[in-house]
Amino acid sequence: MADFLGKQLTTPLVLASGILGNNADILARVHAAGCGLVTMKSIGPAPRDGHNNPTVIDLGCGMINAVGLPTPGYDHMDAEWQALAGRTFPLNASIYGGSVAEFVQVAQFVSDQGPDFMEINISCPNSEHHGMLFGVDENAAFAVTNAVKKVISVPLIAKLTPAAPDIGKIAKACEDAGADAICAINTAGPGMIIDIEAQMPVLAFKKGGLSGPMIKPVAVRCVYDIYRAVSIPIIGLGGVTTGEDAVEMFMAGATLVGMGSAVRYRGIGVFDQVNRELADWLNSHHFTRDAIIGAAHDRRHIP
Amino acid sequence: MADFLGKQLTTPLVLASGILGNNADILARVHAAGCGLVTMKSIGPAPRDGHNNPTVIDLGCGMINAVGLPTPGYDHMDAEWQALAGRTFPLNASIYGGSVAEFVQVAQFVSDQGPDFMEINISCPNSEHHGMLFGVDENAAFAVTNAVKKVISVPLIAKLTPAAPDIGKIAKACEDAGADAICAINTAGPGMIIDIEAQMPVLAFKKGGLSGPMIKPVAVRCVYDIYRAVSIPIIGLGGVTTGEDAVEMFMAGATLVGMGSAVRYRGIGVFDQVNRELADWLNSHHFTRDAIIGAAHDRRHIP
Amino acid sequence: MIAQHTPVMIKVAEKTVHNAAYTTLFFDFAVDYHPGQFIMVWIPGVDEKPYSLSFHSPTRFGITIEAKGIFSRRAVGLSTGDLVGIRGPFGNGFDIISSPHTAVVAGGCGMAPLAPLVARLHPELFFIQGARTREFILFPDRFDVTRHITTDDGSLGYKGLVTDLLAAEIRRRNQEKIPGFDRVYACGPEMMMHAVFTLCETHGIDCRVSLERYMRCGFGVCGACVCSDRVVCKDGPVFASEQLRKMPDFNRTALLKSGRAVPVTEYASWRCQ
Amino acid sequence: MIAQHTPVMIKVAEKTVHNAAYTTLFFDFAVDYHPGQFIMVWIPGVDEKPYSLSFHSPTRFGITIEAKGIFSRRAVGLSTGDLVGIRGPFGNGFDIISSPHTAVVAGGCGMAPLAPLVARLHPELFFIQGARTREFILFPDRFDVTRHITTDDGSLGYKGLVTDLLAAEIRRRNQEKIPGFDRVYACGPEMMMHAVFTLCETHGIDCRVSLERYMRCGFGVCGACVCSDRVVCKDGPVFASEQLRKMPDFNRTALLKSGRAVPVTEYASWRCQ
Ligand SMILES: Cc1cc2nc3c(=O)[nH]c(=O)nc-3n(C[C@H](O)[C@H](O)[C@H](O)COP(=O)(O)OP(=O)(O)OC[C@H]3O[C@@H](n4cnc5c(N)ncnc54)[C@H](O)[C@@H]3O)c2cc1C
Ligand SMILES: Cc1cc2nc3c(=O)[nH]c(=O)nc-3n(C[C@H](O)[C@H](O)[C@H](O)COP(=O)(O)OP(=O)(O)OC[C@H]3O[C@@H](n4cnc5c(N)ncnc54)[C@H](O)[C@@H]3O)c2cc1C
Ligand SMILES: Cc1cc2nc3c(=O)[nH]c(=O)nc-3n(C[C@H](O)[C@H](O)[C@H](O)COP(=O)(O)O)c2cc1C
Ligand SMILES: Cc1cc2nc3c(=O)[nH]c(=O)nc-3n(C[C@H](O)[C@H](O)[C@H](O)COP(=O)(O)O)c2cc1C
Ligand code: FES
Ligand code: FES
Repeated sequence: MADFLGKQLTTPLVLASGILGNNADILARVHAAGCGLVTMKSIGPAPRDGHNNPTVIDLGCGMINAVGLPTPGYDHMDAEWQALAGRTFPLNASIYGGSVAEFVQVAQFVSDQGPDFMEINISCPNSEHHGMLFGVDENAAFAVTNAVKKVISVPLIAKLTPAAPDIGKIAKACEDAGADAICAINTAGPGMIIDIEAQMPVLAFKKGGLSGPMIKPVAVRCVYDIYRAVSIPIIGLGGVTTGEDAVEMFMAGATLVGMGSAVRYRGIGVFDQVNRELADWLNSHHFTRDAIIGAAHDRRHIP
Repeated sequence: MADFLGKQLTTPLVLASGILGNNADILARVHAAGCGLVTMKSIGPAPRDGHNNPTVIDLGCGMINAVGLPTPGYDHMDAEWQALAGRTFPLNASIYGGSVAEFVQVAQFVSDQGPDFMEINISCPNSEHHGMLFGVDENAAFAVTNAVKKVISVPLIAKLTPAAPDIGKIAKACEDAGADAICAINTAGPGMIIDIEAQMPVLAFKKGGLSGPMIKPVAVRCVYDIYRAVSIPIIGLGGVTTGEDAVEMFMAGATLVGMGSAVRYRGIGVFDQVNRELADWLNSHHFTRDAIIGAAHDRRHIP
Repeated sequence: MIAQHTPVMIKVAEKTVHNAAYTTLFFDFAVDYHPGQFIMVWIPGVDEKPYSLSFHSPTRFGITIEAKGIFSRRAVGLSTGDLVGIRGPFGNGFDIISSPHTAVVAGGCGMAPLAPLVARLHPELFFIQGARTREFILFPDRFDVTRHITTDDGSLGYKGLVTDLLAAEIRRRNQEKIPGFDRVYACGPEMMMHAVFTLCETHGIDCRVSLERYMRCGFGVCGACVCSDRVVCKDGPVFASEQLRKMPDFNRTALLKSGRAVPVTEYASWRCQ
Repeated sequence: MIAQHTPVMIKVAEKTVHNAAYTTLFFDFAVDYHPGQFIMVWIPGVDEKPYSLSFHSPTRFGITIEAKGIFSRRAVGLSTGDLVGIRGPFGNGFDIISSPHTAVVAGGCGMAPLAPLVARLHPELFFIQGARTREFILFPDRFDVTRHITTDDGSLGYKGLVTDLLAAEIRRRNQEKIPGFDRVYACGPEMMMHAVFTLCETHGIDCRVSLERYMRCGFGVCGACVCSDRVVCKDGPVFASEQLRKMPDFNRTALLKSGRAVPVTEYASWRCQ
């Protein structure tokens, strides 16, 4: 069990937003597979198809994607909200908007659907118009977090982008604005891959966000910086695929560890596998999870 | 042969700064191994040891480094300048400083040593005090480029960091300030790797810049953005290890292609190998190098 | 080979136009494939969509496309020598049993993924193929097995539904005490596959159907293709009766490109009828 | 194994203090190694430096450290059970020839990398070992081959330089028409190795010496360790006569941590004399 903002989670693992979370049944399945907290695909203010394919490409040591924030729109999901009302697992509802007003509009409605947590995606690097603005600017981050916090009745998680010049400052701004936790990181980059035979970018949107193993060093650095800047809990996310990766995230300062791309590399079973690997590592080292959170910031163990 | 700012280079390949370039003999060897333009390790205003080890770690799909800009100091390299005076290859002298004044001081002196080109490293993400400032801010980038341009008598190359919120804008500022070419990218991130047994960051400096294959998508995206923003030539650098990678960089908009970490993965022979692979690809496709520069921006070839 | 990462660009080697609607594109490329699996096909500058392999040999494969929308029209308009990018193969195909007592039910271009399967089943299989009209009978003379054909307009074979013939055959085998079907394989409009599934359920016959949903990644990450708690691109596209029983969204709900859940009829209004 | 990437943390299994200056640390860890290769040793929170393997078996290896500066003092101060991180092995080692006519010349802790080599050479090798005083003779009874010992103070063996004995033996073999040396291997202070090299040149003997430079990456990228146009960590640390002839920086120039080129005497003032 893991305590997170007062809720008891079966495991300290979190399903990243935009991975599988498109309906209640699959979220239930991921939870049953050992994921303590499941996050919905980010919900936006109006129906949106997102970009044409190719949208998600595996690069081997990670993935690049430009899905383009497709969404039915918060008010076109009645059946979904109904199904989720009867859920037996903790739910994190991710939302986004193109303006503070849109964020507030979506947040208010979604909060009323009774998720256990709400995550504001103020960091999507894939879409030209949505989100980016907020995550790289302290004032914008403060403004949207503050406005959303005022209209919701569930704990608020701010999801940050590694594109921020100083992610610690952004995290602090969110904390000051009332965020109850930080989730880091969203995709890195953006990057581009060009097919030399087609002589054009592979992604229809040309640029895409990077995820998976190749961004783990960036994610660990971000969590490390955020841990020094805030006192609220952190969901460490980015490139984690093994129990040892999770240990690294905890040592950087994460309270919970998220996974997304890992599902590509080890399947949905990755949650149970990582739980087992994590438990084995902790047992063999006679550590508790709490004991290693932020350990990399501590100097006592130096010879 | 490749023409670059009026000079004839034996090949379109460039040795990245900070890779091997610590003395005249090794620069000559790299040139003889098929590298058209070799770049010296960045030279700073005063003697500096850089960080303690570990400073450079191979992650498999790339490297992380925090060397910390070690330098003898521009005015403690007499023997080196002497040896380079008798060189038989084109030389790119990379410099850095902690202020515009320091950049100018170093630039003036180094320009008098007669390198073929001068590269200003306004982008090092490894060191707390040097460079960073300039590469992420348009005004700072303009100021340092403009000031250096005024005091040197050789073509000026501005080396940019992918950390810039909009690298196209930075490149444009450098072009407006008088830069004759752009080199992109410097290391990405920064990142951090934590050893979970030691419970601390592996790098003595904790954070380090990422290079090698895992940053290629970021480098390609940056070169693509810069190509749209400026009309001066671009040295495309970042994660290139094969002839096909080089083709991708050319299609993104590069005039020359640089390599650094590739030396780790394929040895110094990588330059000859990439030249051969590049030639083979161009021949089998009946293309000239000039014909594919920026091809990914062109829509004519769409079915 | 297996192209799980960036698309592999290959040339159209040959093109066969079957009729106004169906065209097969051939590629001289070796893919490691099992009947029922699909590949993502990228036409640079257009889009990328999933297609089942309808032909497969060690050195060549083919996909059969029904022209209907933006992408499929562009696809059937491709000429030999044109480059397309492929990723895959992805998903789980049909499990092949050696029993002589199997039935294959194909509707419209649902014949495409079933063709390579038929070639590997016991020749005594009972083969039902349905289409709108006689022109739309795909691969009419591809293998020499007796076909039981149905058309909506009766222009060829029986006028009616494939399930009518399947039901009749099941009944006959019961009455004449001939061993019943050990397995029924079906691909076609989801409504048809569901009818086959339901029929099999009432007679305790294990069946396999190949579902279709809008896809993006093709490898089980983005969630675009979920059907109940299954990921069609990775857990499927072929599902077994045991699984289908636990999938209320089967023949009921599918997600549009936006992720919006709609009735399958609305979503699938556009394929293989 | 080979730890080319992030450091592998392993425990000090055993520790042997040879004398005031030299200590050997043993690790129960299998490394894929060739005599002359080195590993990067990381003491978390302190630094990371290159050390040659002085012992090697399929399940265990050892490094012998001369305490002198910040890092080496910390290293000899480690206790069994302490964790250190290792990367490697890196570099090219000594090529081993089967001839009985070889000489090995060790100076101070230059004995360390030579020890695993001696164990693999023909037992008739001519073995010269030099040190400041008798206490500093490393591994005095490690293998049973006749040693020709020299000390600076004459406290053991011949009082003088290792090259005196090597020169004498070369002369003797010439005079007594005994086959001369096919190969001379040397490790120790660079000045000593250069003297051995020069002596061998005058007699046309092919030799191998192991150079040392300040190192960072250990795998030929950062350039910290360049000596003329050679990268010591990757092209070396062991170099052959043919190569040494083309390296003017041999026994002349080395780079400090800052990259500043200084006379080897200034740089190497600190190791193995
Ligand atoms: C596993 C798998 C295998 C397949 N195998 C084949 C095959 O072998 N042969 C074959 O012809 N096709 C196959 N398909 C279907 C194919 O991928 C395309 O969907 C089909 O060709 C139509 O694409 P299109 O772009 O031409 O039509 P579109 O232009 O995409 O659409 C045609 C019509 O469908 C509707 N539509 C399109 N996209 C969506 C959407 N996302 N949500 C809701 N409605 C939509 C539109 O309203 C439009 O009117 C397969 C699909 C899957 C998932
Ligand atoms: C391939 C290779 C193999 C080696 N094998 C062994 C071995 O088997 N055993 C062994 O004992 N050592 C070995 N060394 C040397 C070892 O790596 C250390 O350099 C040595 O232990 C001294 O390190 P230290 O930190 O204790 O000394 P430091 O504190 O680094 O320095 C001690 C003295 O050396 C000088 N110094 C230190 N660093 C520098 C520098 N970068 N530039 C100039 N002067 C400097 C300082 O002035 C100081 O007074 C090897 C080196 C190489 C390159
Ligand atoms: C296909 C895909 C879609 C994503 N969609 C979203 C999204 O809608 N909202 C969001 O906040 N993050 C989204 N992300 C980012 C992930 O939630 C996560 O932050 C990122 O992938 C890093 O984690 P990972 O390396 O474990 O995948 C998406 C990532 C991928 C790969
Ligand atoms: C060990 C190391 C040292 C570097 N030092 C410098 C430097 O001094 N100046 C500089 O401009 N870039 C420096 N770089 C960045 C490289 O020049 C290059 O921009 C980066 O590594 C990306 O190219 P690559 O992926 O081909 O290595 C260094 C990179 C590495 C790996
Ligand atoms: S298409 Fe992405 S999960 Fe199926
Ligand atoms: S130590 Fe980096 S090149 Fe030798």
